[in-house]
Amino acid sequence: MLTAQDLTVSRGGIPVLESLNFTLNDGAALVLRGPNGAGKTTLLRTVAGLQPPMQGTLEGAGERIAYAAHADGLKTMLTVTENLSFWASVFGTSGIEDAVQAFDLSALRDRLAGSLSAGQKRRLGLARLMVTGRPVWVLDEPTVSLDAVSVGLFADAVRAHLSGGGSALMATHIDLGLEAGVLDVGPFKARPRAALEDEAFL
Amino acid sequence: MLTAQDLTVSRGGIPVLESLNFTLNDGAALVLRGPNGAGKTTLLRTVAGLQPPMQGTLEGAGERIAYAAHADGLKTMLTVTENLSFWASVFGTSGIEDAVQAFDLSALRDRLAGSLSAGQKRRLGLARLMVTGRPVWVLDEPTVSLDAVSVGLFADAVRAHLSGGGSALMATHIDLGLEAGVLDVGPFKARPRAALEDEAFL
Amino acid sequence: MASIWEYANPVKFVRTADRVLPWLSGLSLTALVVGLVWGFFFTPDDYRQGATVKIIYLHVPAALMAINAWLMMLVTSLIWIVRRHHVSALAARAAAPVGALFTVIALVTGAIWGQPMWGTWWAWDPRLTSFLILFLFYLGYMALWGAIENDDTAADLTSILCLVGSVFAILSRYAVNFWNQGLHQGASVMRAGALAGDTAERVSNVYAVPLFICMAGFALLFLALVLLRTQTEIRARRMRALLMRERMA
Amino acid sequence: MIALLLRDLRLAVRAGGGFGLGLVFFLIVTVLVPFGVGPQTDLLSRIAPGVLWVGALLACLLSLDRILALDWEDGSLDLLATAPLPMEGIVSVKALAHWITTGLPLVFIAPMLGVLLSLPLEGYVWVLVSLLLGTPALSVIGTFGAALTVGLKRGGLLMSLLVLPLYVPTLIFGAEVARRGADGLAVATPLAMLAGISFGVMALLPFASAAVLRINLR
Amino acid sequence: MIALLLRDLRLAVRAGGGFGLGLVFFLIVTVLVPFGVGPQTDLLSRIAPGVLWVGALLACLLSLDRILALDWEDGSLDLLATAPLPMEGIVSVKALAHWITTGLPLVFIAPMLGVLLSLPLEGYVWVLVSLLLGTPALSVIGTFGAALTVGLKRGGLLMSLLVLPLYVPTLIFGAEVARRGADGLAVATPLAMLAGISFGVMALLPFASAAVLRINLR
Amino acid sequence: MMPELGKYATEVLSSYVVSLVLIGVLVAMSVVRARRVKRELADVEGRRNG
Ligand code: HEM
Ligand SMILES: Nc1ncnc2c1ncn2[C@@H]1O[C@H](COP(=O)(O)OP(=O)(O)OP(=O)(O)O)[C@@H](O)[C@H]1O
Ligand SMILES: Nc1ncnc2c1ncn2[C@@H]1O[C@H](COP(=O)(O)OP(=O)(O)OP(=O)(O)O)[C@@H](O)[C@H]1O
Ligand SMILES: [Mg+2]
Ligand SMILES: [Mg+2]
Repeated sequence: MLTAQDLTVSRGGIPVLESLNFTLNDGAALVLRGPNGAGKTTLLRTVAGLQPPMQGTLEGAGERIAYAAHADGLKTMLTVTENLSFWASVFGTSGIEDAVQAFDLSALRDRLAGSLSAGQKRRLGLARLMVTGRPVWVLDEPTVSLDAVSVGLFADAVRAHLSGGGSALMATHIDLGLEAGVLDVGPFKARPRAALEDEAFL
Repeated sequence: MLTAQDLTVSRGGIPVLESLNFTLNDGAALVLRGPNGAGKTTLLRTVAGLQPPMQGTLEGAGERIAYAAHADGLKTMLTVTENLSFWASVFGTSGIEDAVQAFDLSALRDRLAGSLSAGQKRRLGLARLMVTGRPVWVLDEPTVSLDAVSVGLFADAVRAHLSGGGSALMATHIDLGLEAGVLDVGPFKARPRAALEDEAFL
Repeated sequence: MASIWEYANPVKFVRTADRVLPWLSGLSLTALVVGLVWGFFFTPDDYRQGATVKIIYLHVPAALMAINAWLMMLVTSLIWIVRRHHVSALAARAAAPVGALFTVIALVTGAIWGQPMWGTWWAWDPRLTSFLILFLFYLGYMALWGAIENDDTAADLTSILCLVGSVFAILSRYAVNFWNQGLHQGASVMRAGALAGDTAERVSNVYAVPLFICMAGFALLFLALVLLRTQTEIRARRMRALLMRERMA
Repeated sequence: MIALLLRDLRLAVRAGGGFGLGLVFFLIVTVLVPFGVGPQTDLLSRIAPGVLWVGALLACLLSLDRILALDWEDGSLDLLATAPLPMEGIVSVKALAHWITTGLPLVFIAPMLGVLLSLPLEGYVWVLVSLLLGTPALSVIGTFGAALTVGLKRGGLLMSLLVLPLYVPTLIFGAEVARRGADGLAVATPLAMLAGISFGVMALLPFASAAVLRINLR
Repeated sequence: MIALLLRDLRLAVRAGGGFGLGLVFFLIVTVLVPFGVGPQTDLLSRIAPGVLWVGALLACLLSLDRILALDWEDGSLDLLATAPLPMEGIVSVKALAHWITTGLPLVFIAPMLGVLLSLPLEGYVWVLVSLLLGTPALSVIGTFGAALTVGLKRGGLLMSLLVLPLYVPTLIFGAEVARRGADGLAVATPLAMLAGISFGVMALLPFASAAVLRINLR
Repeated sequence: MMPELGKYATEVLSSYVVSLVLIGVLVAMSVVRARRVKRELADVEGRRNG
């Protein structure tokens, strides 16, 4: 279970979203919505532990999180298999077969990641989630560049992950056809104020 | 008017799409559809003149084209205004005001492009099209990362461009609500054969 | 009479090469064996240089061919740029490692020779230095071929590099000459051929005949190697084209 | 065209833009040499002109991959290629911007670093003149190297290898001018050669660079 | 951890991976120096050990920004940070990979380049020993510099500036060993100091690098 | 019937050995690659025709 209490997240020292409270149960998915620039990416980075929250607490995050960002972290000079195996051994799991199958990458196995099309790259980036073996997926606009079929593959992968007891938190502008809770971040826009570190000077 | 006749496009020396014939009239829009890896990006790059066609002819392209790719070509250390003005003077047009208004960038004017959110960056990238003053827009997945409101802004901008006599050719996986022709590239998948340069060796 | 350009057809070239290669390699082997054995076993020591003079049979032909190989690459590059014959580009590619090898041989034998004659392995003599620069050109040229995936792009870029590089190689030659006058022998081989006078540096007749045979041997070896490697490049390219077609079927 | 020059200059001076990269590298080389070869003044003053030239050349070499690689990575080079600018103009402007942000500062800081290496008094003016004449050639040749390798993922290694032999004539004549100047000898011949190389290269090489860049972009 | 090392080594040897970048740069420096300072053998042989050390150091410095910057740019560093690996391990492995792909080749090619600079015969073994002992320190210190500047867009300039003073002690003792060895003097004291620096730095600096990297990532 | 090389025996012999070895290596590499490519090409063509 992932719980955020009274969370305030900031970017460039300035609070972006504040007083966020949400709970993500095992087996459930939560979709973040909000206009461009609302602060979804900032929130997801905070949950993934890449930046500290400005205020409030996060429970059940840390080592349980697998994060997929705008950038896929693919090495263009490694093949699809090499990219996946690397992450599998970093996360101490074995077997990339499931991931390859789930995202229909078998035909591309020995291609360099750099020579894939935009959507193929994205599929590879998402397949990485499956080899981490982590229960909480944190996803930033996962379906960018994907066609309808691939979006379906992705939705299936998420569903399988949920039914295995995992959970997913994602920001997206499109509808995936998942039974997921929706959190509109709009209302949590932070009041303008100075960065916390600066308050000593006020 | 943009006309493609018996066009074959290739990537990495291999033909991807072949025997394409289409005409794009002034004032009209054409949407390319096709699954990931079908060859939409390759076709658009060819139309934009970034790579030569493998066979066939293109008329009305060249200097009439404004191209927007997956990568926005933004300089992260320049502000929004500076980025736009640069392209305006490269293309010899003046006035970036319309573009700023059309993509709702006024509030972000003096922000560095690097500090924008994904969607804001994309809006800036699209605004660049308006300052080129070129009649044919060639767009590769223009709505990636955009929220519903911004997609609306973009659709309005395209509509205005069309009614001004311009035309647009774009690849996208979502529906923009434009009155546009649709070209499914699926049926034009190239028969397997060697690259033209290699034919001397066969 | 068929035009010479017909040999620019890859298939025809491969067939012709197959026919010529045995003769060429046999000839070059004969010349090399005769020249080197003659030079090594049947020429006297030089009164000044002692037995080291025998190095000349390797050093001079290698040095000559190192330069000639670059010239050949320059010509074939030009042909590729102007007439876009694939064989021409591939021949340039095939010649580069051979030229680089001859450069290395000239450098190494020169360095070994330098130790007894000048008391040092290496000196920044103009001729030595320009050979080092030539070697760098070879390295860069081969590295560029290797770094680019698309064959035709690679051919275009390396041809331009070869042209620009040639201009700069000549410039360097003058620069280096100006920079340091040097220890190295003058080019007396050519004069020796004419048996002109008895200047101190003239390569005497005893050495000249086997030397010329070795030079012929190196030249033939170069030709044979380039032909063989060009043939290989053509076949490799044909294979890639066929495989591509198969993969997509 | 001017817009492109201004943009490049502006980018160079913005935070992280790499203005001063060459300068700092130049500084590093000249500061490290005494640590490496030892502190004897006579030795240092003999090698000073050469070290300054080699340092300047390395500083140029090091900053070459910024000329085109950044624009390639973020896609602006593609967009520039579709813009109504001739390719020859683009590469010339890029070389000019590189020279203004890298070569020119080197020229001005060289005399200061000469002090660290006990450069003889007569040497200062000739070091300055030779660098002023030679650095434009370094930028233009470097742009050719950058254009050759632009498509290749971080072609930095390859570029250095390709550019190195092309730099040799410039270095020899440039250092010769500086060295002869420092020793009080006549400098006319190498100076003429240096100028010849510089202008020749500026007049002709942009065509080669543009051709190469066009091939690489397609 | 081993997977990370293997990946880094594999990436380094793939096309464009930058393996040999340091090597080529080392070659460039040693080849260019004679063109700069002139061809006199006696002068060259006096400065040879110093030039070799400065060259090796510059070659290391130049390849530092590949240690972390590439992984930062494509997002893998973020992903690695969320992976179950200790940060100290990550930076140590990165330093090790850098040494294997840059430092070690330098050590082996140094004697060959010594020939070009007419290094005295007695010098060879000491140049080799001092580089073998010193280059690991250069990699570890460099990783610290890379970690300090990783967030900054092309922090190359800043990194060089930061790392330069940190490199000075290693350079001084390393070059001293090589120089004394070449002159046939006793080398025990500088050798002991060099070894001390190397092992001290390897034992302690990774903790600092990890701390710095953690701060930079958040 | 080895000729008397005097005090320069090492130099002369090592130049001959180094050069011949270098040439041998390149020739061997070229021939091996030529054979391999020829064989592989024959394979591919055989598959196509039969
Ligand atoms: C280490 C590098 C050396 C290089 C790159 C080098 C290069 C060359 C070249 C290019 C030639 C052909 C010149 C021509 O025929 O026009 C040549 C010829 C020759 N070299 Fe060297 N050389 C080197 C060292 C030496 C040394 C150390 C010696 C002996 C002391 C030597 C003795 C000769 C002789 C006798 C010839 C024939 C000159 C003639 O009569 O044409 N070389 N060398
Ligand atoms: N360095 C900075 N200084 C000031 N504001 C910043 C800085 N960096 C980002 N911002 C702002 O923080 C806000 C939150 O950005 P974030 O990337 O989290 O948005 P998002 O919800 O992910 O948007 P999108 O849907 O476009 O990806 C944006 O308005 C952005 O402009
Ligand atoms: N160097 C290469 N060698 C072989 N195939 C390649 C190479 N580069 C790209 N391809 C293939 O060419 C095809 C066309 O790619 P392209 O980027 O045009 O697709 P796309 O329609 O834009 O897909 P997407 O919707 O995912 O962006 C893809 O199948 C891709 O894998
Ligand atoms: Mg976002
Ligand atoms: Mg695409």
